[in-house]
Amino acid sequence: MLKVTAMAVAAGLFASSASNAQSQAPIKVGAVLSLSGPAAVFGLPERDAIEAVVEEINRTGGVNGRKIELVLHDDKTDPSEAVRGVTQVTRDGVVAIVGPSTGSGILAAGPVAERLRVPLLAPAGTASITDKKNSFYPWVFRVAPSDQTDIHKILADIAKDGKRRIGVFYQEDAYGKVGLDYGQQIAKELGLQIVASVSAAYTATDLTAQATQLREAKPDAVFMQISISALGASFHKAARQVGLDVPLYGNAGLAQKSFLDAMGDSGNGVRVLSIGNLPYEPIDPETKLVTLLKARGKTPQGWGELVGSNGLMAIMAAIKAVKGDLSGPAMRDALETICDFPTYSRGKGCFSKEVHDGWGEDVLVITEVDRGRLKTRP
Amino acid sequence: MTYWRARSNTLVLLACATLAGAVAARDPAWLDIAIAIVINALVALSVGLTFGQAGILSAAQGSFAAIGAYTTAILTVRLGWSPWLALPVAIALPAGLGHGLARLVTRLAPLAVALATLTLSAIIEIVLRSWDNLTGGYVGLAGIPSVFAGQPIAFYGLAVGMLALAVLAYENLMLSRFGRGLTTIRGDRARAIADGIAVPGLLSAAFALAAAMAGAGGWLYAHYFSYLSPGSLGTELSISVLLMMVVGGARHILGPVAGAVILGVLAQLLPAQEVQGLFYGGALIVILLVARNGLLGLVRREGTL
Amino acid sequence: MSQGLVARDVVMRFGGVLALDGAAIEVVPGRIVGLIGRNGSGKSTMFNCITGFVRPTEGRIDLDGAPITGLPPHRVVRAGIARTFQTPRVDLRATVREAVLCGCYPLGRCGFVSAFLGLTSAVREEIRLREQADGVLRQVNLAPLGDQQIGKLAMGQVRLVEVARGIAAGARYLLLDEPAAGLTQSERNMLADAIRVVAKSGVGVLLVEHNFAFVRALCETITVLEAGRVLAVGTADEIAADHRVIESYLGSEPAALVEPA
Amino acid sequence: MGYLAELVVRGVLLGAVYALLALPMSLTFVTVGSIDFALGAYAVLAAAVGSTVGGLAGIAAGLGAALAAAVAMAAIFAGLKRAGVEEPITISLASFGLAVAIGSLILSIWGTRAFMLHSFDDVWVMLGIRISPQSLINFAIGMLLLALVYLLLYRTGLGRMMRAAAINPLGAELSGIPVTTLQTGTFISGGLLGGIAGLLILFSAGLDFTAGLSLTLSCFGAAILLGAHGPIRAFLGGILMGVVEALSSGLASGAVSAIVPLVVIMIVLALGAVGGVRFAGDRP
Repeated sequence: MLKVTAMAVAAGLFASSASNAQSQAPIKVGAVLSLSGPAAVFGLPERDAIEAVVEEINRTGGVNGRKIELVLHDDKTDPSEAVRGVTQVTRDGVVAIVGPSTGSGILAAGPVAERLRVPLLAPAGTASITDKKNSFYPWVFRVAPSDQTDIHKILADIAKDGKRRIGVFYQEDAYGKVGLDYGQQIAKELGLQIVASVSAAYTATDLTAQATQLREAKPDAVFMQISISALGASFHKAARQVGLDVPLYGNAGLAQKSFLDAMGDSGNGVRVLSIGNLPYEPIDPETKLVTLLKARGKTPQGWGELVGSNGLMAIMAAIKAVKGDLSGPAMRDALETICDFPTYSRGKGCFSKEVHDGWGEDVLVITEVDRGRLKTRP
Repeated sequence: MTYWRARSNTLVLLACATLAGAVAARDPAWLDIAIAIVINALVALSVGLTFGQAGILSAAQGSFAAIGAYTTAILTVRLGWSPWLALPVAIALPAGLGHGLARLVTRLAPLAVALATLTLSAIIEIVLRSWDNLTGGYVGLAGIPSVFAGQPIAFYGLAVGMLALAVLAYENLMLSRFGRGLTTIRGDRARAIADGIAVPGLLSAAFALAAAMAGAGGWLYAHYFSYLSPGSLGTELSISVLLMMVVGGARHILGPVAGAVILGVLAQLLPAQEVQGLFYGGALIVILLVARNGLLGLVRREGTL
Repeated sequence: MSQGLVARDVVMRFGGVLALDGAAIEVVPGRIVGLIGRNGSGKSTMFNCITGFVRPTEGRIDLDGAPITGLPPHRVVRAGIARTFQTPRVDLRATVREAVLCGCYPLGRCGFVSAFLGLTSAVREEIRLREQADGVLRQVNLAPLGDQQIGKLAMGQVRLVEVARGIAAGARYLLLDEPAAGLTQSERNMLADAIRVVAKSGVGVLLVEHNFAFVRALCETITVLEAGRVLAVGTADEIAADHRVIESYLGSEPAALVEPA
Repeated sequence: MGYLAELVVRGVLLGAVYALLALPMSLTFVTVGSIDFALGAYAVLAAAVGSTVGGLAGIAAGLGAALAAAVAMAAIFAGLKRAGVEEPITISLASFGLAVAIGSLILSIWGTRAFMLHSFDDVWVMLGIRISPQSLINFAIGMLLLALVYLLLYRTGLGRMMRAAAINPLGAELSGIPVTTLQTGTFISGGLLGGIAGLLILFSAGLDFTAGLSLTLSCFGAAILLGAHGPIRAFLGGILMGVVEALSSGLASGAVSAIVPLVVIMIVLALGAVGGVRFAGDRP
C-alpha cells in the first residue's frame, strides 16, 4: 500500500513522457561522500538514501524524461580526497554534486567547485561553509540545518525544562568545538550558565574521568555535542557509573540508531535532537524514504538519509527549473530560485541569492529515548 | 657528463615524470592525481632519507609537511605575502625544527624514536587545531592563494621540478662522504664514530634536509588545494609515506617515489567505499611478500637506483 | 710538549667495579707498543678510555702534549687516533674501496650544504678522497682487491681493510684491538707485515693482544696490565723473562710463549 | 584530595585495559623485534563478533575471530620470513596492511555501529568511589594475564627459549630453538590477548570501527614508554598512561587535556634517554 502511494507521488513529481526518456542521454549527478573514515557514520546513510531515491526516480520515468546517473566518490573523511572527488566527478560530466560530507571537505572543495563551475549541495552544519566572504559562496548550498540552528533548538528545550546550570561534553573535532563555542554564546542569550565543559578524542577508551569532572560541577543537565555513537553511549554509561544523575541532552549528531542500540534499555529518558525521526517515527514524506530504503535492504539509521535525499531532491528541483541546456552554472542559477520543492523530509527547503542555508528549525524535532527507540516529543 | 651519469636517478625521474605528465594532461582528474602523487612523493622522499639511509624511523614527516603548509598559508592569507616569498620560510622552518628534533630523538632506542615522533606529531596537530587565531582551528584556513591557478599542468611542472631538485640533493648527498657516513650510522654507530663522524650532528643535518623536503611538499599542498585543516596533513600522511617508502624500496633513492606512484594509482583503481581497505591492505601485504626489498629491489641492485 | 700518546694514572670505575686503577701507557710515533693482560685485567677498558668510547673517572691522556681526556670519540679520531674493532664492524656488501673511503671522512672540508647542493668544490673533494683511499689501499697491498665485496674476503684481508680504514684519514696513532684473533698463521704474518709498514711510515701503533707470540714478534715495548694496574713494562724479551708476568699471565697459557709469531 | 584520588583510581582501572594490549605488544617486540599494528584490530573484531553473537557463545566467537585474524598475521609473518624479509619495519607495515583490511571488513559487515554490551547494572561504592564491577573485572583479568605471561616467560622452558630467541635469534636457531615457530606463536598469542582486551572494552566503554589503529597506538605508547623490555614494564606503562589520561581529562578539557598525556610521554622518553644511552663501545 505504502509502496503504491510512493510510486504515485514520485510519478506525479517527475511526470514526463516516456518516449523522451528513451531518446535522451541520462543526466549525471555527483555524490562525494565520506564512505570510510570517522564521517562514514553520515556518509553511508547519505549514500544509501541518494541511491534509493535515484533508483526510484529512474523507475518512474526520470526527470524531464531523462534518467539520472549517479557518479559516486568516497572522500574517506579526508579534505584532499574530497577535492579529488569533486574534480573527478565533474570530469565525468555531473551537473551538480551532493557533498562532501564534512565541513572541512566542503571548505577544501569549494575553490575547486568554483573553478570547475559546479554547485555543491552541502550536507554539513559547519557555519563557515556558507559564509558570504568565501569566494566560492555562490557555489555552495547547505541542505542541512546549520550548527547554530541545531544548538539553539536543543538549548531552548533545556531552558524550557527549567534547567539553568549546564555541563557540556563535546568531542575533540570541528563538530564538538563548534558545539562548545556556539553553546556558550547561545546559552547566554537563553539565560543558561555553562558550569563546566569536558572533551574526549573520538577513540577515548574510558570517559569516567570526564563524567566525574562534570559531576563535581553540579550541573542541572548535560549537553552532549557528539556525533560518534560509541562516544555518546560510553559517556552515558560513565555518567551513571560515577553518579552524574542529571538529564542528558544530545545534539543531532547522536540521533543514530547505533547510539540507541549501544545504550540499550538503560538509555531511557535521554533527549536527542534530530532531523526528522526516520528510523522510529517517520511522518508523511519520510515514510516514503523508509520504504525505498527497506526495499533495498537498508535499515534507516538517522538523519543522514534525510539530508542526503534533501541534497538530491534540491538538484532535481533545480534541473526542472533550468531553462535551456543543463550545466553547472545553469544549475547554480536555478538553485537560487527554488523554494518549497518536493523532498522526503519534513520542513521546507528554500534557497535564494541571499540565503544559501536551505533548511531551518522546522526540520528539527526533539526526541526522547524510550526502550531503544526515539519518540518524537510534541 | 660523468656528473650526470652518477646522478641518473634525477634524470630517470624527470623522464618518467614528463612522460606521465604528457599522458595525464589529457584528463584533468588524472592530472590531479598525478599532482597529489608528486606531493606525496616529496614527503615520502624525506622518509627515504631518514629511514632508508640513516635508519631513523620518523613518524613525523607528515607533520613537517603540515608545518610547511601552515607556514605558507599563514604568511599568505594573514600577512598577504606572495607564495614565492613564503617558500623559503616554509622550507626553512621545518628544517630548523627537524634539526632540533633530531638532537632530541636520535639518542633514543629505535622504537622510542618512532613513539617520540608520533607523539610530537600528535602535539603539533593539537596546536594547529587549537590556535584558532593563527591557524583557523578545526575549520582551517581557506582561500590560500593558488599558484598557477587554472593551469594544473604548469603546477604539475612546478611540483615535478621541486621533486627533481629534492632527488638531486638526495643523490648529491649520497655521493659525498656524508652519504657514506649515514649508511655507516644505519649499520653500526660505533663504527661511524670510529670513522670520525659526529653522529648526532650528521643525523641532525640529514633530518633537517628531510624536513625541508617535507616542508616543500606542504608548500605545494597548500598552494594547490588552497585550503588547509588540521586533518589535511599529519599522522595519516606520515604513515602512508612510510608505506610508500617500504613498498617502493627504502634503500633506493627513487624507491619512495615509486611507492608513491604505485599506492597513489592503486587507491584510484581499487573498488571504493567500505571494502576499499580490504583491497588496499591485501595489496600491501602481497607487495611486501613478493618484493622484499621494495618494488625497485626487483629491478635494480641496491645502491644503483 | 713531547711527541707521543701518553696515558697516565687512568682510573675507571663502573659502579662498584674498579676496572682501571692508575694504569698508564705511552705510544711513540713510528713504534709498535703492545698491551697485554689476562681477561678482565683492564686492557679493553684502557683501550676504550684512550679512544674516548668511555670517559675515565680519573687520569690524564695527552696526544702530542695536548690533553684529549674526555673528548667525544669522534673528536679523538679527528685528533689523529684511529682504532679497529676486535670483531670487524663492516658492511659485508660494501667493496673494499668503499670501506676505506668511509675512513677518509675526517679529511673532508666541504660542508653538508655544499654536498647536497652538489657544488663543484664537493665534487672535486670527492675525487680527492677517492685518490687518498686508493693510496692507502696501495700502502697495505690491498689495491688489487679494491672492487671486491668485503663479504667475499678472508678474515685476514678483512682485518687489513680495517687497518686501512683506520689510517685512511692520516691517523698518527693506530690502536688495534686483538687484530690477530681468529687468524691463520699465514694471515697473521701478512697482518704483521702490514702493521710494520704502517709503523715505518711514522704511525705509532698500540696493539692490544691476547696472543703473546704475535705481540712479541711485533712490539718493541710491551705493557702488562693486572687488575687495572701496570704489572710490568719492558722490551719483549724482558717481559718474556719477567717471573711476575709468567706467573700472572703467561703461566696460565704457557703455549703462548713458545708458539712462534 | 578525594577527587584526585578518585581520578587516580579511575586511571588505574582504565590503564589496566591499555596494559592488556601492551602485554602482547611487548611480547611481539621482545621475540620478533617488531610491532604488530593489527593488535587493536583484533580487539575491535572480537568486540564486533562478540556483540553480534551475544552471551557466552559471543565471548567464545569473539576470541575465535580475533585468533583467526592473528593466525592470518602469523601466516603473513611466516611468509615474509620465508621470502627473506628481516627488516622489522616491513613486518610492522604488513601488519598495518592487515589492520586496514580488518577495519574495512568490520565497516562493510557492521557499518558504523557502536559495539557495546552491558554486564552489570549496579555500581559498587568503595572508599566513597563509585566503581562498576566490570572495571574491577578488567583490572583483575589484566593482573591475572600479567602474572601468567610473567610465569611463562621467566619460569618455563618455553619462556627461556622465547627470551633466547629475542636476545640472539641466530644463536638460538643454531642451538636448536625453533625460533620461527616461537615467533609465529607470539603473533597468535597477540590475537588471544588482543581479543580479551576487545571483549573487556565491549563490556565497559564500548568501541567502533575506528578504534583499531588508535588502540594500537595507545598501547604502543604504553609498551614503549618505560622501555620495551618485558611484560611488567609494559603493564606499568599501560597503567601510567591510564592515570595520566584520567588526571588530564578529569582536571582539564579541550586542547589542554589532550596535550598533557602527550607531553608526559615526551618527558618520560627524554628522562629515559638521559640515563639509558651509552655506547657499549665495541666489546661485549
